[in-house]
Amino acid sequence: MSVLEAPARTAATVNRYSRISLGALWSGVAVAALLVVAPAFIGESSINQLTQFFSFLILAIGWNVLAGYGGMVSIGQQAYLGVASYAVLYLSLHGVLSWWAAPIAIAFCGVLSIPISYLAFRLRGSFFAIGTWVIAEVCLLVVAQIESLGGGAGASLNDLNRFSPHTAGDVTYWVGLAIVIASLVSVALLLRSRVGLALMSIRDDELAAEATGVNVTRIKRIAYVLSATICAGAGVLLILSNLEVQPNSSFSVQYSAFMIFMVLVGGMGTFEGPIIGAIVFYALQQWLAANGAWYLIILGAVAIAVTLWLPRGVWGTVDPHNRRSLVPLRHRVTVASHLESEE
Amino acid sequence: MTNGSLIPHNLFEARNIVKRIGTVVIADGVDIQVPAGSIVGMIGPNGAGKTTMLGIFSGSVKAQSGTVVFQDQDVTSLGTAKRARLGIGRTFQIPRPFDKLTVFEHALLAVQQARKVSTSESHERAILAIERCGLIKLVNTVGGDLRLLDRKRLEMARAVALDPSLVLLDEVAGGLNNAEVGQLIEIVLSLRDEGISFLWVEHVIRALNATADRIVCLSGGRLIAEGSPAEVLEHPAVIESYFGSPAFMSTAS
Amino acid sequence: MTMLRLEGVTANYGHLRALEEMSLSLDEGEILAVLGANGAGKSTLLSLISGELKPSNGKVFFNEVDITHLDPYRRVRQGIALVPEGRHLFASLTVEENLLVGGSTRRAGSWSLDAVYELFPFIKERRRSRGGQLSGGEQQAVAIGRALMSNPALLLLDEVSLGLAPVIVRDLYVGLRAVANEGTTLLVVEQDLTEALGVANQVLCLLDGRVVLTGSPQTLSQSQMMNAYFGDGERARTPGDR
Amino acid sequence: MVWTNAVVQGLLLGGLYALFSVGLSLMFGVMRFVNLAHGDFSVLAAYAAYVLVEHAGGTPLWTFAAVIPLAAAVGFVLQRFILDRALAAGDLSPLLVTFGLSIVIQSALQQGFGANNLSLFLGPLSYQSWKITNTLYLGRLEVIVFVVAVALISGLQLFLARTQPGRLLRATADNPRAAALSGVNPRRVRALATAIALATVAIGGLFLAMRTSFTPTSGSNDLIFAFEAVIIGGLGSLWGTLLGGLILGVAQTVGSQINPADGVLAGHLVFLAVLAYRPQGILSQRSLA
Repeated sequence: MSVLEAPARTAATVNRYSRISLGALWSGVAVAALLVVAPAFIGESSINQLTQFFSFLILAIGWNVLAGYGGMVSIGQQAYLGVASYAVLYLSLHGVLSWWAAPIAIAFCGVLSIPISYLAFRLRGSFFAIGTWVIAEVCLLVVAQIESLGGGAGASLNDLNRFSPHTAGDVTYWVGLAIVIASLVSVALLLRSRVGLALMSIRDDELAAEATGVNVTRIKRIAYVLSATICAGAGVLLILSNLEVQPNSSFSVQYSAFMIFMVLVGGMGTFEGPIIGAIVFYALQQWLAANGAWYLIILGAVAIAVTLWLPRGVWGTVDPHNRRSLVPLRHRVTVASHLESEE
Repeated sequence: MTNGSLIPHNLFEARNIVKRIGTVVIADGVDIQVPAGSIVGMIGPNGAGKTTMLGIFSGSVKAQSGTVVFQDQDVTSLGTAKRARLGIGRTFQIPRPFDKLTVFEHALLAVQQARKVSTSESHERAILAIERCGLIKLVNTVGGDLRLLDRKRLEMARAVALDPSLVLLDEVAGGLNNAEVGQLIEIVLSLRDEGISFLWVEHVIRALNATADRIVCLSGGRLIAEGSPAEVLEHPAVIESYFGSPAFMSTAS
Repeated sequence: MTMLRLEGVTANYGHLRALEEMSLSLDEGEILAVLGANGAGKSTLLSLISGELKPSNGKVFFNEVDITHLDPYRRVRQGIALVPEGRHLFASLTVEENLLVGGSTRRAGSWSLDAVYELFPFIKERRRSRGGQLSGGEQQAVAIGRALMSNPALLLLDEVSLGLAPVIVRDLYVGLRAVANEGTTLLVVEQDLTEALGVANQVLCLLDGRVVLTGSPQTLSQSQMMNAYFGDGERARTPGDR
Repeated sequence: MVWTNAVVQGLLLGGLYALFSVGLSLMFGVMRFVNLAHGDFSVLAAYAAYVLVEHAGGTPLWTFAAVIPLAAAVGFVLQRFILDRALAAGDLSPLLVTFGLSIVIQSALQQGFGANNLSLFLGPLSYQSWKITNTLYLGRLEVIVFVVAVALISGLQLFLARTQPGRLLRATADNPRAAALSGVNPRRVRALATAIALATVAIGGLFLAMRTSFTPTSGSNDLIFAFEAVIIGGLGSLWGTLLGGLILGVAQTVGSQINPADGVLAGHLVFLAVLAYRPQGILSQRSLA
C-alpha cells in the first residue's frame, strides 16, 4: 500500500470558486450578454471601435499566455497575425465566405505553429525573442512574393461588399466578440486544467517544476501553440474589419510593441492583466492618435517606466499573490476544524 | 530495517558512476544501492559533490559514464521529469517553492504528474501528502509566504505527492534548530514505515544517526566508507576526509 | 590594533538565518581559522566581510571605518581580498591575465607578477595556459595569487584544500605561511584542520550560525573541537535508538 | 562570373554587418541580454551625422569625429541610468526596456524627420569604382568601408586581448562575481561595454548611410542582421562574428542575384538553417575575444 492510499486523517473539501470569482464570473456573463445585443442599441461607429478594441484585447491575451505564463518573450507573434489575415484572404479568393474562413484560418495557424515551435525552441531568452522575429520576417517576405495575394502591395477583401456596411460591421463585431470570449474561456480552461497548473509552476520555477515531473518542453509548446492560435484570431479580426491587407502592416513588429505594452501595463502572468492593459492601451490610442508618432513615443516610454518601476503591472500590484483572482483558477481547501486541531 | 538473511532487494542502484566537472573529480566509479524500505545516508566533506550525485540520480545532471537502475529498469537516459513520474522524488538543498501556488497546489501538481486519477482522488492524495508532512494548517498559503521549516516540509510534501518509491533528500535538516530537526526526523521515519525509501545527503549528522540504516561517505570521487552510522562515523578515513590527516587527532588531544 | 570588527551581525540567505548576532574582532597580523560543518555559517561570514552579502542587522568595521554598506570591489580597494570557494578563475583568461586582473586595483604593496611566481613557482611555467585548463592545485594557487595582486591587508580564504591532494595542500600552505610572515592578516575557513591549525594562532568554531568556541590552537582540545563541529555530544549517540 | 561578383559584393557587405554585430555580442557577453535597440542607435548616429552636415556643411566623413564620441557617451549614460536598473529588475526586464527604447527612438525620428529615405552623400567617392575584370567592379567606397570595418574589428580584438580594460571586460564576461572580488567595478565595466557597443554600431550606421540609405525604422533590420551574424558565426568570438557577417552578406547578395527581391530572405534562411542544424554557430567559443 502506498502512502497516498492510506486513509486520510483530515477531512477536507476543495473549492475552486471564491465569492469574488463567482461574482466576476456572473458579471462577465452579463457583460458578454450586453455586448452580444449591443449592436441593437449603439451606433455603427461605436461598434467598429469595439471591434478594433477586441483585436487588441485578443493580442494581449495571446501574448500573455506565452510570456506571462510560459516565460517566453516573443517579438514575432505578428507572424500568426499576418498569416491568419492572409489565410482569410486566400480562402475568400477561393470561394469561402470570409466569416466562415475565420475559424479555418485560426486553426491553420495553430497547426503551423507546431513545426515552427521546434525551430524557435532551439533558442532561449533574448535569442528566442529575436529568433521569433526573424521567423515573422520570413513569413512577411514569403507572403509578399505571392502575386495572387497581392504581392508587396497587398489586396482587398471584397467578398463582404455584397452586404451592407452596417450588416458587415455587425457580423464582424460578433465574430470578434466570439473570438474574445473563446480566447478568454480557452485560457481560463487551460489554466484551470492540469496543464495550467504545470504552466504556472514553470512560471514560478522551471527547475522545481521539472523535478515535480512536469514535462517542461511539452507544456511550453502547448502555451506557444495556444498563443499562436489566439494571435491568429486578432489577425482574422483585423482583415475582417479593415477589409484589406498589406504585408508590411500585417506583419509589422509594431504589433509586438502593442502586445508587450498592454501585458506589461496590465500585469504579466495574470488573467486580468491583459484586459486592463488593453483598455489602457485603447484609451491612450484614442487620446493620442491625433498626435502622430508622439503616441508611440509615449507608449515606449511608459513601457520602460512600467518595467523599471511597476514590474508587476497594474493587476500584479493590486493582487501580488494572485489571491483575489477574478477567475476561478485557484484551489481553496477547507479543513474540518475539529480534526485540524489534532495536528 | 534489518538486512536479515535474505539478500535485500535493491530499489535503486547506481553502478560505476564517473563524473568530472572540469578538473574536479566528483565520482570515479561510484556504486550505491538503496534497498527497498531503507534509509541510506550520504555524507562527505564540503565540495565532495554530493549534490551533484543527487543530480545524477534524479536525472538533472549527466554523468560521463555509469548506469542508474530504478525498480529493475535502466533509467540512465531518462530526464528528471520522467524519473519523477516513475517514482523518484527529490528535494532541493535551498528550497524552491512555487511562489504563487498554494501548498495544496504544489502537492496537486505532483499528484497530477505522477498518474491519472479522478479529480476527487487527486485532491485526496494531495491532502494526504500535505498531512504526512505536517503542513495541513498552511494548505492555502502560497509558497512565497512560507518560513524556512515549512519550505523544507513543502519540498518533502511535493516529493511525497508524486507517490514515490524513493525520495532523494538534499540537506533538508540544514539551517533548522534542534527541535525542528526532530520534527523532520519523525516525518521521515513515518514515511519510511509507510514504504518510501530515502537516499539522504545530510550534514546534520544527528539526523542520519537517528534514521539511517546505512551511511556512505563520498570523498575524492570514491566511497571511502560504508556501513552503519556508528561504523562510518568512527571510520579513520571518514575522520581524515573531514578533518585532514589523523596526525591532528593525536597531536591536538 | 583591531583590523576587522563585526558588531552583532545577523545575516539571512533568503529565508534562511545564516548568522545570528555575531561579534568578532581580528587584530592586525593575526591568523584566524574558522571551523564548522557545512551550513554553520562560515561562507556567510566570509561573504559579509567581502561585501557580497549585506547584514540585516549589525555593523562591519575595517580599520575602525564602517564598511557595512560598501560594495565588494570597493572593499578590495580598501585591502580586503577573498579567495572564493571553488577558485572561480577567469576560465578563458591565461594565468598571467588572471593575475593582472587581480592587480587592477593598483593598491600599493610588494606583490607583483614576479613575487607571485616566486611564491608559487609551479604556475610560472603555466602562465600562458588558460584558467580552465589548469589542474585544481594550479587553479587554487592562481586564485590565491590573484587575490595577493591587490596587495590585501586582510586575506580571506575559503576552503583552500577542497578537493586537492594533500601534497598540493601542503605546498599551498607553505606559500600562505610566507604570506602571513609578510604581515598580512589571514582569515582561513578550512576543513583540513591539520593545515589550518598549523598556520593559525586563533580558532573560532561556528555551529548553526553562532560562535560556540574560541581560543588558540594550543589551548583547545580535540574533543572540544569535535563537539563544536558536530553539535553538542550528538555524535557520541549510537544509532538504532529511534 | 555574375556569381563571383555576387560573392565579392557579399563579402564587402558582410564586413559591415560584422561591425554591427560586435557590439551586440560584446554586450551579451558581459550582461547576458540582447540590446533590442542596438540597430536603432546606428540609425540615430546616421541622423546625427545628417544633421551635422546640414548645419556645418562639408563631407560627411568628418562627422565620424563627432558622432563616435557622442555615441560612446550616450552608451555610458544609457548603461548607468537605464540598463543597470533594468538588469537589477529581473531577467526579462532588459529585453522589455530595450524594446521600449527601440520604439521611442524610431518614433522620435519619425516625428522629427518624417519617414523619408535619407543618405549621407560622399560625392564622386559614392559611385567611383575599380575595374578588376570586365564583369567585376569594386566600388571604392565599398572597399574602403570593408577595409575599415575589418580593421576596426581587429583593433577591438587587440584591445580585448592586450589591454587592461579589455582584460577586465573579458574577466567580467567570464565570471562577474570573481571580477568584483578582484576589485573590478562591475558598473564601470558594463558602461564601458555599452559605450564600445554604441560607438561601433554608430560607425556601422554611418558607413551604411554612406553606402545606401536609412529611414527611422531601418534600425530593426540592422538589429536582425547583426543578430543573425552573431548566431551564424557562433557566440563569443569576434572572428566568428566576422565570419558570420561575411556569410550573411554573401547569402544576401547571392540571393539577390537569384531574384532581386530575395536577398534578405536568403539571409534569413541561412540563419534558420544554421539554427536547425548547428545552433551553437559555426565557430563557437565560450568566451569573448
